[in-house]
This record gives sequence, structure tokens and C-alpha cells, in this order.
Amino acid sequence: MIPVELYIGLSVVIFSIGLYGFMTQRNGVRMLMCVELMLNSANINLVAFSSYHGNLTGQVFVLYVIALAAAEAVVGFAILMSIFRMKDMIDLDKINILRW
Amino acid sequence: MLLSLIVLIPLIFAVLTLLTKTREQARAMALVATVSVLLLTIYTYFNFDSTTAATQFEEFYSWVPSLGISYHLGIDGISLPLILLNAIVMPLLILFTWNDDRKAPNRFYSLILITQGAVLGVFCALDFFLFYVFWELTLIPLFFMVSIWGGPKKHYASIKFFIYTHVASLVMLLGIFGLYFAAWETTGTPSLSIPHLLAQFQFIESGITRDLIFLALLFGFIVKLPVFPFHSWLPDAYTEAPTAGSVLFVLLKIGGYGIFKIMLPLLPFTASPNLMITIMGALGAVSILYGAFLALAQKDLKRMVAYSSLSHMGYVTLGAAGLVSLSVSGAMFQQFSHGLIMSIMFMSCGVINKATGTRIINELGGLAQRMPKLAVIMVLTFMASLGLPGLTGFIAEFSVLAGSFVNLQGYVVIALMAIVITAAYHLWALQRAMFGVYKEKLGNVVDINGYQTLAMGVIAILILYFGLNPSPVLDMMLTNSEHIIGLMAGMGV
Amino acid sequence: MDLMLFAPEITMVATGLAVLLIGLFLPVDSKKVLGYLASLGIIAALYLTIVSLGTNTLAFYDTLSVDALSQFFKIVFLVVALLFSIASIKYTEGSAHVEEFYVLAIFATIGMMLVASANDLMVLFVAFELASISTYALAGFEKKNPQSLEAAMKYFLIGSLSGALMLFGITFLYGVTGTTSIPGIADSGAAIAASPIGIIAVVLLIAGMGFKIALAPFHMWAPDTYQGAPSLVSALLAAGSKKMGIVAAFKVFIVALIALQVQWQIAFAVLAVITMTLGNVAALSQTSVKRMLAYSSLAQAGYITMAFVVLTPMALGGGILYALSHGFMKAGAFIATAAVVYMVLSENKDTKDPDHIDNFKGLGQRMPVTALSMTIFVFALAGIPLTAGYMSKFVLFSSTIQAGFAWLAVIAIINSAISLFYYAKIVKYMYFLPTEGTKVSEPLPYTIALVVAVIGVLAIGFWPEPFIYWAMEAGKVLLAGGI
Amino acid sequence: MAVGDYAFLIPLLPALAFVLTFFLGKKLPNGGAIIPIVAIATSFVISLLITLGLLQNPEQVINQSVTWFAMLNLGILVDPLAAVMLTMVTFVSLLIHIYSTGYMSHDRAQYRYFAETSLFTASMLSLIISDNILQLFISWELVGLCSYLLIGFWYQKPAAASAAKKAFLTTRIGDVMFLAGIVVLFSDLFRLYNGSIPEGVFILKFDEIFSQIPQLAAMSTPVLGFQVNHLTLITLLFFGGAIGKSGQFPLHVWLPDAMEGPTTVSALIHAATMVTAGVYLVARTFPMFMAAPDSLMVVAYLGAFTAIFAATMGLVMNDMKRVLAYSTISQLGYMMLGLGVGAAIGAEAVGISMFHLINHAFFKALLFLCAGSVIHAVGTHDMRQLGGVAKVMPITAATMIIGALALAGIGIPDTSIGFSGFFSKDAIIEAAYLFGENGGGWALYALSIAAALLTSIYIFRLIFMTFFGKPRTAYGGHEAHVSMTIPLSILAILALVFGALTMERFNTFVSETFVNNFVHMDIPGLAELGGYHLASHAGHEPLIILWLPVIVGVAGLLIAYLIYGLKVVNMDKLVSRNNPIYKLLYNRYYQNAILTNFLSVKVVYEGLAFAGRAVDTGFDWVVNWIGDVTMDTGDALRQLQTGVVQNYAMVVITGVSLLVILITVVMEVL
Amino acid sequence: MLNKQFTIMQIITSVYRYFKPRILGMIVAFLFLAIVMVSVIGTSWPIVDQLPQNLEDPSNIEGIGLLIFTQFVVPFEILSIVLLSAMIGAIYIAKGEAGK
Repeated sequence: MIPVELYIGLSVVIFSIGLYGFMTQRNGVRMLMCVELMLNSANINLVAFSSYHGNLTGQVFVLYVIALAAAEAVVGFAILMSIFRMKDMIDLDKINILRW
Repeated sequence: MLLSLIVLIPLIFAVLTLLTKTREQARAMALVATVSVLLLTIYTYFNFDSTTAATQFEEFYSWVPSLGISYHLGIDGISLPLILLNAIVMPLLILFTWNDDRKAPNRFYSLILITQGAVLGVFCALDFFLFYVFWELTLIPLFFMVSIWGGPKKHYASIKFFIYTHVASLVMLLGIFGLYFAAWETTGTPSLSIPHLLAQFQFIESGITRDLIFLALLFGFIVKLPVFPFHSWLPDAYTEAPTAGSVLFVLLKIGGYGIFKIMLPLLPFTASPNLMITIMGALGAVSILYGAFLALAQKDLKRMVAYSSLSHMGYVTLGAAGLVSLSVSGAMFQQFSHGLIMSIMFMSCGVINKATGTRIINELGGLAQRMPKLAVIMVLTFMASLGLPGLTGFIAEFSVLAGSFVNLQGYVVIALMAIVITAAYHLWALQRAMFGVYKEKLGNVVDINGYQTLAMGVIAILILYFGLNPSPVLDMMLTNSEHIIGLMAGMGV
Repeated sequence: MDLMLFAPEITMVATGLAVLLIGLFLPVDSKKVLGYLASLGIIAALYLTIVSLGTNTLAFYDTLSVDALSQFFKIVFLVVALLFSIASIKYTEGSAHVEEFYVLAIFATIGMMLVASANDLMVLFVAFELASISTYALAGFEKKNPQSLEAAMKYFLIGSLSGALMLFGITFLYGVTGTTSIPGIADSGAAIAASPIGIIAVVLLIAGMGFKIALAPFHMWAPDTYQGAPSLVSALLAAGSKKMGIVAAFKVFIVALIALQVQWQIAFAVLAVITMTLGNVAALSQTSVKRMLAYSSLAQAGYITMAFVVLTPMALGGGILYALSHGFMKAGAFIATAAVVYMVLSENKDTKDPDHIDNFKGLGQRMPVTALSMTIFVFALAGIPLTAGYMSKFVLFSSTIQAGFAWLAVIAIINSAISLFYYAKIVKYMYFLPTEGTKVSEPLPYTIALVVAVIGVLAIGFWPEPFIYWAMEAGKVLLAGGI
Repeated sequence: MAVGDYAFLIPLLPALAFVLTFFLGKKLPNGGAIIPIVAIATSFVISLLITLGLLQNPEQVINQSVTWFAMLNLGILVDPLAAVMLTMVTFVSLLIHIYSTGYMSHDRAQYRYFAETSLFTASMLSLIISDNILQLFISWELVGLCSYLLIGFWYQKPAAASAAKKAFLTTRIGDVMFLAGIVVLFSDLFRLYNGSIPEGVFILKFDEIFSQIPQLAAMSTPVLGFQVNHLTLITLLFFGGAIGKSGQFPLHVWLPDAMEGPTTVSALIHAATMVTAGVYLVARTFPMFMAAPDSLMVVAYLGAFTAIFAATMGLVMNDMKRVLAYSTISQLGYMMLGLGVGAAIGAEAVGISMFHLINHAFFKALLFLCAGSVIHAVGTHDMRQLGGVAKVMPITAATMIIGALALAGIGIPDTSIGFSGFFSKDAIIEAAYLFGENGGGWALYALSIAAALLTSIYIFRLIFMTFFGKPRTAYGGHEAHVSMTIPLSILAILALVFGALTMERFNTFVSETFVNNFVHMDIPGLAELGGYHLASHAGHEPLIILWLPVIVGVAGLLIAYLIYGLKVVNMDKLVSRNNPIYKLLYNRYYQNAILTNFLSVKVVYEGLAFAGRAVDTGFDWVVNWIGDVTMDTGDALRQLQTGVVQNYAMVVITGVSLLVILITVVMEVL
Repeated sequence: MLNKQFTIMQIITSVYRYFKPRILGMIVAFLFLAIVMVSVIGTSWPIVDQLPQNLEDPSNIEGIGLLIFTQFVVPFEILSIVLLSAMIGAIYIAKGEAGK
């Protein structure tokens, strides 16, 4: 039997990778991917807990999260597209006219 | 209804004035408002029983019952003289500015009326919430007044004044909160009624809490007064304000009012009343001396007057700390007297500045030859300000000094030292500015006009009248201070 | 199960759909009607919410609750939406995309309303995301404006990061308790409190909600976004979406995680102090009014957060009342800014920073109504008496003292004093500095929105009794641990 | 007595005259001089009638009081002391007013002059008549105000404006001491009543104060290690006031400068009003001085010192009016000395001192008015430019010589022959002798005799330089107008005979004030309290003592005649800047340099006031600093907002981690 | 205000450039990872025993479906709005220069 800590550990590691990528990547698309990574690590958690708890709430939640992730990604990509259209690049660390 | 009218008429007329289009309409509107307030006040005065310290003309409507806030007005012998002062000077101030040509006259008069309403509101309020509301309301019009029509450093001065005194108000608010909740805890019902809270103060168990509440409230009041070392907003604000604004500042007697109305009843119940008395007395005495020296060092006439105001306000705290009925009533009278005297002082500065284009004392000279009417009024006022007997300033100063000496010898000695300095800077300024050879480069200055003469003349006559016969206002002050002192008797203070 | 309980939400959905569908068939120049339609719909929803004040019930398998708290906040959101929608009539004038603008805003409002009603973390999260996703697009609505796009980008990225953090926190809660129901979590409070993961969950949730509330250090997006986004959207974000974060935090922390009370009180105390200080101090030298308002909004969030620390009925009431007041004040201030921006842009299309404070010079003469309203709003934000801001501060700060957190009250009051400086600066620019332009006619929709907001600010200031009562009722719901 | 009921009119009529003249005078001929003249004449008549009545029946003291405010009152008290003063002041003032109609006839602001002199007189009368110390102080200050206004009458002249200010300020120093005395007195009485003053008791009334003297004398407070007796403190502070008003050392500096006003004003100040106020104050509160150890000594020694100190300066002045001014200071010193030796002779001291005061009033008014005549006629008051004026102005010269003889105190002892000054000055010198004989030391006597010699020298120096010899410059001149010579003549007659006529009666009449009338003070008893031993009886001095003042007076005359009349000594050598003594005297002991330039300007104005300004800048700086720091912090904080979204994310995540650590740590600590 | 040439921002950026963003990102991510991991390991998850039963439960899909339409119908409904909203937003933002 696999202890639940391992699932959680996995998810935390993935989440941290997502965080790391989010902080270090310049490319907007990669950053979005990192967000997806984080959301999915949460999904791992949910599923693991769901099955360890023996109730399906977590799994239902996973479905919703997947849908939400999709919706979020759609909007995100749309914004990135607009930026790309305007600047011909999506290196987000160069987009900082709003500061101070 | 009477008090509500007194408070609300200026505020309502302020809105109406704002809607007027021309200078003539605006000033007429303002005059109507202030004169009606004056009439109502006079009516109130003659129906007022000055032999009792009880609150009169009370009005009470519940406002926010869940927090114990109410619309509660009432006056006693502490507030009525100040209301009277305000009501008297305001129409004269309008008259004084009658022929002034300035931008946006409707806003100008509107702000004057708001200030009047707010100040009168503070004097009438018997609910801390209402009190604080009016208290803060005085800030805004004055801020605008200085900012719009002020001198060259108006922005600096107005912001400094605004924030400085606002901080003080907030500290005072903290004190009010402390009192409010402490009383809430003991009585179980929330109430912001001033008499109620003053009465409940003694039942707060923790001495430190009582002291902190007292100090927080005191801070709010003495900054407004102001008193050394919390005065640095004053010279800038007073100096940069337009003449009418300076006069409004002078009539802003809410700091001293708070000391008599709120601090003194609390004083005996603080954990260390003697310390509090020491603080108040020391601040007062030092202010008197310090303000006098600073006034002596000024080159700008208006700034000198501003510092002299600081010096005079020292008597208020000193007298209050004296805790003898004579000293306390003297300090109250000082407020009244100071309002009259300083009004003329600032009006004179304004007139001189306008006529000659400068306020630097050394650049003036011999104005008495060209402005004889102003000279007469100014000499009288300066004499009143330096405490010449027969004028109001003396009554106040003598009462404070003689009364305070019973308990606070050392501080009175300090204050006495200032008297010569006070005389020195007044006379010095008079000599340089008004007397001596007329400086031709000042151009062809003309004397004050009829409206200004009327305004200043009436105040001057009042200075003389109340100097010779202070009883009409001093009696009720005495009644109240005796009442306050009576409350303290046996408290070991 | 009574659908009437959710009549406001249903009305809003219907309004949104109607706007969307009707908008498709309308020519550009008559799309104005959509604004009226949306406003009417919001007014209807508002009416339905107000009449249902006092209801106390759970619905939909206990995933939604209708109680004083939810209704109060729904009123806040609807009021903000109403102001937004009225003002937008002018903003969207001549645009081909009116229906998108309105629909997104209405959907965002629905999200906020559902957060207020949520009794289950899953509902809460999804509704939260609804509000977020709708506003992401709104923030970038001026898609040809690089500022707006950048604002949307930052908002979106930090928003999704925060969403992920919050979700991650929720998974842990679910992991420990086995349920996502708020009362259910509260029941297993002991289990959470016993495990170190509880703190992680608390902090992750604070991060997620702090993003919306704009609590430092999760606030970094806020100044940029508020500045870059269209002013009206900033109004919606600052006045509406921020309150959503607050109500979510109320529910999650005070109801669900009451067992970890000490932990999150520490966190909120620290964050409140940092936030209000940072917000006020950083606002001092801003030259963009929107950015200044953003920082001020930060500061206000800091004040409201004090309610978490104090946690007495009065403090909660104060915090909730503050949320309402802030809705009026901040929405009003942003709408006034929007009016100015509109005026500046209509004079010169290429203005770089239409919300630069220099454009406020002499506004008192150019746009008297706007200037006066703005003065009232900033004075209210500064806490000058007889305004909503003062009343709320009065209740909130005084409750802080009552609960013995005098130090917190002192910090808040010092902050309040500092804030006066930059608020006064705006007033100074509007009234005391000479203008270069001439008097312009003020667009009616903006004016109406401003007047409504002013009425709100003054109503709470002058007659706070009913508002305080309902805020207190809402607070009681929280302390009673929900229904 | 019916006339007593109108006593309140004595100060009130001139006060009304002031108002009327000020507002209406401009339109009346002669600046409305008639109004104050009539008013003061009426006051004089009332005073005279009251005085005569009191002479008949000294017990018939007039005392009326009304409440003013709190436990303070306004009221009038006419006892012999006050009555004598009132009569003198109204009379001299009346004459000066009449004289002024001629003297001031060319001034455009005549109405203002008459209004102010009228107020001046009113204030002085109110001072004299007041029945409580506070009202006395009020009038005292009003006197100061009027002197300010009148000295600065020609305010266009910077010197006049400056002198007015100086006069007011210098006397103000004394006034503050006086006020401090009242304050101490008040608080002591307040404490004696234990804070609750019964209805109808006015605690600053003289009779009230005097009845509390034993209790006051018993109070003392340690100050800086010394046990300070309250009564001594109070009386010394009162005397401080008197020093200022009566021009005693070191607050006499204003008096010579006060010459900048019209000469008539000088006459008014030096003779009738103002300077006598200080002496009157000490006389009025004499019972308190009696009971205060050391106070009377201070009065006596300071008076004697001032007498000789001022006389030395009078010797070298070239300005006619300045000589007279120093003479006034010197004579006031005599009066103070006279009061001070009350330590030896008791209440009689008040009598002799007041006697000298009255005599001095007459002859000093005379001298000043004569000097005014001369100045009016010739247009200068520098004696070096005059000479031989007697030929041009015989009446003036004659009257002035009478005044000089009176001042020098020429007369024959033990008879009724002598100028008025002789009797009173002699009495004071005798009293000083008695004081010495009584074991009080001989210094007072020596000083008073020496001062008498100098007095004679300087006044006859003035006479010889001005009226005799040859004119030194070409000045035009003519005898004065009749409105001026008549007052001169009247005053001359009084200077001639007043002393001789009233000598016997006057002393007892005035001295009775405290003994028989009013409060019935036990003066010897008070002296016991003060630790003095009164001499048993006066009048058995050796013959030489009686003659000595006359001898020095005549000697002075002769010396002056030798030097200035016959010019047997060439003064040019002595009178040079190289002579250190002359230099010291001529520069008036450098008081101006020390007191005005150094103490007032350097120390107080440039030192303390500017130091205060620096301190104030400091306070201002603190306030601004707080603002600046906040602004700078804000500026620094906003730099955190880099605009790079990845950084934001990093902040968020770091924040999360740190928050977790923080909570954990705090929970551990808790 | 004061003209600051040595602003905090510049210090931060120079440090940032010096360390390279990745290293900083890694530190932050590791800190997060470590903290969460410690907490995860420190927590005693109460659920492990019931794992086998759930694995053999055949009605997982059915259960989820049931939950979606009963207990968690509200989030489901909201999701529909989310998707609609995301669609509108994304289309609006991503659409090129409308009509041009």
C-alpha cells in the first residue's frame, strides 16, 4: 500500500516545479504551462485524498478544476495573443511599462 | 431648536452662498446668516441663567442608538461666551471684507459660514460623536481658505496645518474611544454623551487607562490651542492665511473649550492629577514665555502676531491648571478676550499688507500719519494685547496669574517674566511700523474704509467695554469654574 | 428549496444573457440601450436582495446559504455593479463591444454574489474563479492599449498563481477533513489544528484571498492593474472584487477555520499592519491618480483586515460596514477618475497618462460636479466625519480599542493621518492649482453614477443606524459559525 | 458731607473730558482745551472742598466700593493722604492745561494733546483715589499708557517714538514687579481665607490688606535656600513698581529721554502725575512696609543713592530739560529716603515725604514750565547756546529763580522763613539724621547732605548759564503769552509760600491717615513686627544739623556763581572728553550702553529671542522631517514595484513561505 | 521628491542580475517545497486504512455523476457561466482588429 504522503509529496514537488517555472520563465506560454502544472498537482492531491477518504467529493472537484483550468487558459492565451500581436514577443519580463 | 438654529443657519446659508453668482449676493447672504446667528445668540444670552452651572437650552434626539450616538446640544457658561464671541465677530468679519475684491467670493463666504457653523457646533455639542464631527469640520474650510486665498507659502502651510491638527484630532479620537468603551464596560450600555462619559470616567478601574485617556484628549486640545511645543503649524497657517482666514483661526477656540469642558472635570480623577497639572501648567507657562520671545524675534508683522497668539494661549492652559475659580475663569476669559484682540490684530496686518504691499516691520514706518484711524485702533488693540488694564487682556491675565499663583508659583513667575517681553515686541512693532518718519516708497497709502472702520471699531469698543466691565461674560464663567472647582474639592488636588 | 432565494442571481444571469443576445442584433449606435438594460437588471437584483434581507436559510444540499452576511455583501456587489454599469453607458458609447463589456461585468458580479453565498469550498472556489476570469478579460478590455493589456496580463498571471495556491490549500483542508463543506470543515477543526499542514493551508488560503483583497505581499499586481485597466474596471476590481476576497476570507477563516484562530490572527495582524502602512506610504508620491487610489485601496484593505485580528462582533460589523462604505467611496473615486480620463482623452486622444494628477488641475472649475464628488470621496476615504469612511472607521477603530488592541488602532490612526496627505493633494490639485483647460460639460452617466455614490457615502455618514445594524447582523452570522 | 458723595467725579470728569475732546476737539477752537480745563477745575474744586472738610474732621474718610468681578472691587477712598494728593494733582494739572493752551497753540494735533493729558490726569486721579490695590495698579498702568502716548506725541519724530517706547518698557519692568507683588498678595490672602472668600469681602481692598498684615508677616517660604518673608517679598515687589514709575535707580533711564514730548508733558509727568505715583504707592501701603523687615531699608538706601546718583549726572547735562529731569530723579530719591526713614520715625515719614512731594510738584512744575517758556520763545533747549535770557523774559526768569531757590532749599531754620523746598527737604534730612542717631548708620544722612550740595550746584548752573551773562548765540525771543505767565506766577507764589504756610499742619494731617483714620493702624506695633525701633521724639538735633542743609545749599549757589556767573574757573579743561569723570558722568554712567544696547538689544533681542527662533526652527524641522522621511520611505517603497510579473510572483511565494515560518515561530513562542 | 540614484529597486535589480533569476527562483521554490514537505510529513493523515475498499468500488463514474447533479450542482452551474464568460472574454480579446 502506498502511503498517502507519497502522493502528496509528488504533488508538492510538481507544485514547486510549477512555482519555479512561473518565477523564472520569461515566455508567457511557459508560464501558463506552469500554472497548469500547479493546478494539476492540486488535482493529484484531490484525487489521492478522494480515494483515501473514500468519498467522491475530491474527484468531482478535479473535474471542475480541469474545466476551470481550461477556461483560465483560454483567457490567458487570448491575452498573450493580444500581447504578441502588439509587441511581436511574449517575453513578459520586458513588459513593464506599469511600475512604481 | 434655538441651538440647532444657531448651528445650522450658517451651514445652510453656506450652501446657499455657494450657489450665488456675484460678490454682492454672496456677501449679502453671508451677512444675513451671520447677523441672524448674532440675533439668536443675543436672544439666547438674555434668556440664559448665568447663576447656574447647569446645561441649558438642551436638545436631544437619538441618532445611532446601537452605538449610543445622539444629536444632543446644550450650552453652559463655558460655551455661551465663546458662542457670543463667534457670533459677534463673524458679521463684523463679513463687513470687514465687504469691499474686498477677490476671486470666487461665493466660495469664500461659504467657507466662512461653514467654519462658523462648525465652531458653534463644537461649542453646542453634548455628544462626543457630534463634537468630533464638528471638530473635524472646522478643518476643511480652513484648509481651503488657506490653500486658495493664502500667501506665497499657502500650500505648505495649509497641508501642514491640515495634517498636524488632524493627527491631533485622531489622537483625541483615540482618547474618546477609550473613554467610550471603558464607560460601556462599566454601565453596559454604549453612550457617547459627554456629560455621561465625564461622569463615568472616575469608575474606570485602571489608573493607567485613565491617564492615557486624559493625555490623549489633552493632546488633541493643546495642539489645537496650540501650546508649545506643538505649535509649529500655527505660525505658518496664521501667517499664510488670508486676513479673514487668520481671524477664523483666532475664533477657533475649540481647543481651549475642550480643556475647560472636558479636561478639567476629568482632571481630579486621573491617577496622578498632580502630574497632569504640572504638564498643563508647565506647557502653559513655557508657551507664554516662548511665544513672547519668538514674537520678539519676528520681522514679519503677521508672524509676530501669530506668535503672540501662541503666547496668549499659554494663559489658557496655565489658568486651567491653576485650579482656582479665578484662574480658571480668567483662562476662559482669556479665550474670549484673545478672540476679540487677535481679530483686530490680524485685520490690521491685513489692511497694512494690502495698503503697502509688505508686512516686514522694518519696511514699514510712519503709517500713523497716513492711516490715523487704523493707528488709533491698532494702538488700543496692541495695548490690550500687551495686557494693559482697562482692556480685556488684563482682566484675563491678571485673573490667571493671581489665581494660578495660589497653586503654581513657579510657572507664574515664568509667565510674569514674559510680560515685559510681550510689551517689548508690541511696542517695538508699533514704533517701527506706525510711528516715525513716513517711508515714501510705500506709496500713497489710504486709511481703512468705512466698513473696515466699523468692523474694527466695534470690536475695539467691545475690548474696552469688557475690559472695564467683564461681568456680563465673566460671571457665568465664574459660576462654571466654581462649579468645576467645587467638584474637585476634597479630591486632594 | 426555494428558487426565490436566488432570485437576485437568477435575475443577474438573465440580465447577462439578455444583454448578450440583444447586443448581437443591435447596431452599434443603439447599443446604449444595453447599458440601461443592464442597469435595470442590476436594480431589480438589488431590490430582490434588499427585500430578502433577514432571510436565514441553506439551499442546494447546503452548498449555498442565504443569510444576513451574504445578503449584505450581495448588496455591496450589486451597488458597485450598478455604479459601474451606469458609468459604463458613457464609457462604452460608440463601441461595438458593449455587450461583452456588460456581460463580463455582470458575470463577474454573479461570481462575487455566489462567493458571498457559498457554504462549500468548492462553490466558493468556482465562483471565485468566475469572478476572476471575467475580470481578467475586462482588465484587458482596451486591447489596443498596451497599458490595459499589461494590466490584464499581470492580473491574470498573478491571479492564476493565487488561484493555484488557494486550490492547493483547499486540497489540504479536504485531505485532513474529508469534506469541502464549510461547516463540515469547522466540525473537524480539531484535526486541522492538530496538524502542521493546517498552517500551510491557512497561509495558502490567505495568499489566495489576499490576492483579491490585495494584502501585502500578495498585492503586487494591484497597483499595476488598477492603473492600467480601464478606470471603470478598476472600480469594479477595487470596490467589488476586493470585497469578494474579504467575504471569502470571512467565511473560510472565521467560520471554517475558527480552530486555527490564533494562527491566522497572527498572520492577519502582520499583514494588516504591513498593508496599510505600505499602501499609505507608497501612495504619497504617486502621480497617477489611479495608482494612488490603488495604493489607497491597499491601505483600506489593511484597515478592513483589522476586523480579523480583533474578531469581536463590533469589529466584524465595522469591517463589513467598511466594505460597503469602501464600495461606495472607491467606486466613486474611480468613476470620477474615469470621467476625468474621458474628458482628457476626448480633448486629446494621444494623451499618455490620462489619469496623471496634472490633469486634475483646476478640475473644480472644469468639472464642478465631478470635482465635488471626488472631494467627498477622498475625504471619505481619509475618514473625515459625516462620511461613510468616517463612520466605518469609527466603528472599526473603536472596536479595536475596545478589544484591547490599542497598538493596532494607533498604527491605523497614524496611517489614517498619513493618508490625508495624498488625499488632500488631489483636492489641492482640483481646487487650488490653476487650470489650463476650460469648463467642459460633464457626461451625464458619469454624473449620475457619481451622485449615486455620493448619496451612498453621505447616507452612511449621516444616517448610519440601519447600515450598522445590518453589518452587525452579518457579523453575528459569522461568529455564530454560519447557519 | 455732600461734596464727599461726588468724590467719584474727581477722576471721572477728566476721563469724560478725554472722550469728548478726543472725538469733538478737532472741531472746537484751541483743540477743545476748554473741556478738560473745566473738568479738571471742577475736580479741583471738589478735591479742595473735600480736603478742607477733612482738615476740619480727619475722621470723615470717604470710602465707596462696588463689586467689579469675582472677589475684586472698584471703589474710592479719600483720606487725608489721598485728599492732599488729589488737590495737588488737579491744581497743578489745571495750571499746566491752562499753560498749554498757549504753549501748544500752534500744534495741529492739539485736540489729541488735550485729550491725552486729560486722560493722563484722570488716570493719576484714579490711582490716588482708588481704595484697592488692583484699581491702583490699573490706573498705574493707564498712567504709563498716557505717558507713552504723550512722550510719543510727536510720533513722526523717531526719537520721540523711541523715547515713548523706552519709557513704557522701562516702567513696565517695574509694573511687572508690582503686578507680581499683587499676585503674591492675592494668593496669600486667598490662602488665608482658605479659598472661600465670603460674599462682600473684597480681598484686595486696602483696609482688608492692612488688617491682615500680622498674618502676612508670619508667612514665609523657602526660595533657593533662603527663608523669604512674604510681606517683605510683597513690599519689595511693590517698591519695584515704584522704582519704575518714580524713576529710581536702576529704572530711571526712561525719565531723561522722556523729554522728547512737549515740555508741558514733562511738567505733567515730573510734577503732578506719573513719577509721584511710585512715592504715593509706597506711602499708601506704608503700613505694610512698616511691618516688613528690610523693605524700608531698601527704600531708604536706594532713595538716598538715587538722590546723589542723579544729581551727579545733572551736573554735566547741557540740555535744560535734562538737568531738570535728573533733578526730578534726585528729588524723588529724597522722597523715597523720607519714606524709608520711617523705620526710625514711624508714620511721620509719610507726612514729610508727601510734604516734599507736594512742594516738589509746585516748584518742579514751575521750573519745567519756565523752561518751556524759554524753549517756546527761543527754540532751543541747549544751555550752551543760551545766556542772558533774563533780559528778554523777565517774568520767566524771576519765576524760574524762585523755583530754583525752592529746589535748592534755601531758608532759615527754626523760623517760618524759607522757600517751600526748604521745609520739606530739611525735614527729610533731619529724619535721616535721626535715623543715624537711632543706630541706623550715617550713610543716609551723608548722602542726603551731599545730594543737597549737588542739587544746589546744578540748578544754579542752569540759572546762570541760561539767564545771565551774554547770549552765546543769536536767538530771537520774547516774553511768553499771558496764558503761560499767569500759571507761572501762581506756581511761583506757591513755591514761595506753600511750605511756610502749611508746614505745621501738613505733617500731622497726612501722617494721621494711618494712625487715626480709616484703619487705625498701630504703627509702632507694625514696626515691632518689622523689627524696627522708632525714635522717641524728633526735633532736638544739634544746631549744626539744622543749619547744614541751608549751608550746603548756599554753598552750591556760590560755587555755581563762581564758575558760571563770574567764570573764575575755566571749565573748558574739566569739560572735555579726556576727563574720565566727566566722560563717565556725561555718558550717564554708560547706562545706555549697558542697559539698552547690551542688555536689551544684545542679550534679550539678539541673544534670547534669536536663540528662541533657532529652537523654533528646530521644532519646525522635526515636524518637516517626519513628513520628509515618510515621503522618502514612500518613494523607496514604490521602487519595489518593478513591473516585472515574475518578480511579483516571487514576492508572493516568498511571502507565503515567510508567513508560514512567522506563524510557526510565533506559535512556538506563544 | 528626492532624486534617488541609489534606489532600492536598482539594488534589487543588480542583485537579481548578478544571481541570475533562476538561482533565486530555485531558492524560493525550494524554500516553499521544504516548508510544505516538512508540514506534510509532520501531519498524520487520518485516512490511510480505507484505501483498498475504494479501489474495488466499481460505481465511481456513477457516483461522480450523481454528485455532480445533486450535491455539487451549484458549482456545476457556475462552471457553465465560467465557460461562457471565458469564451466571451477570450474571443473578444483574441479577435484581431475587428472588422478590419
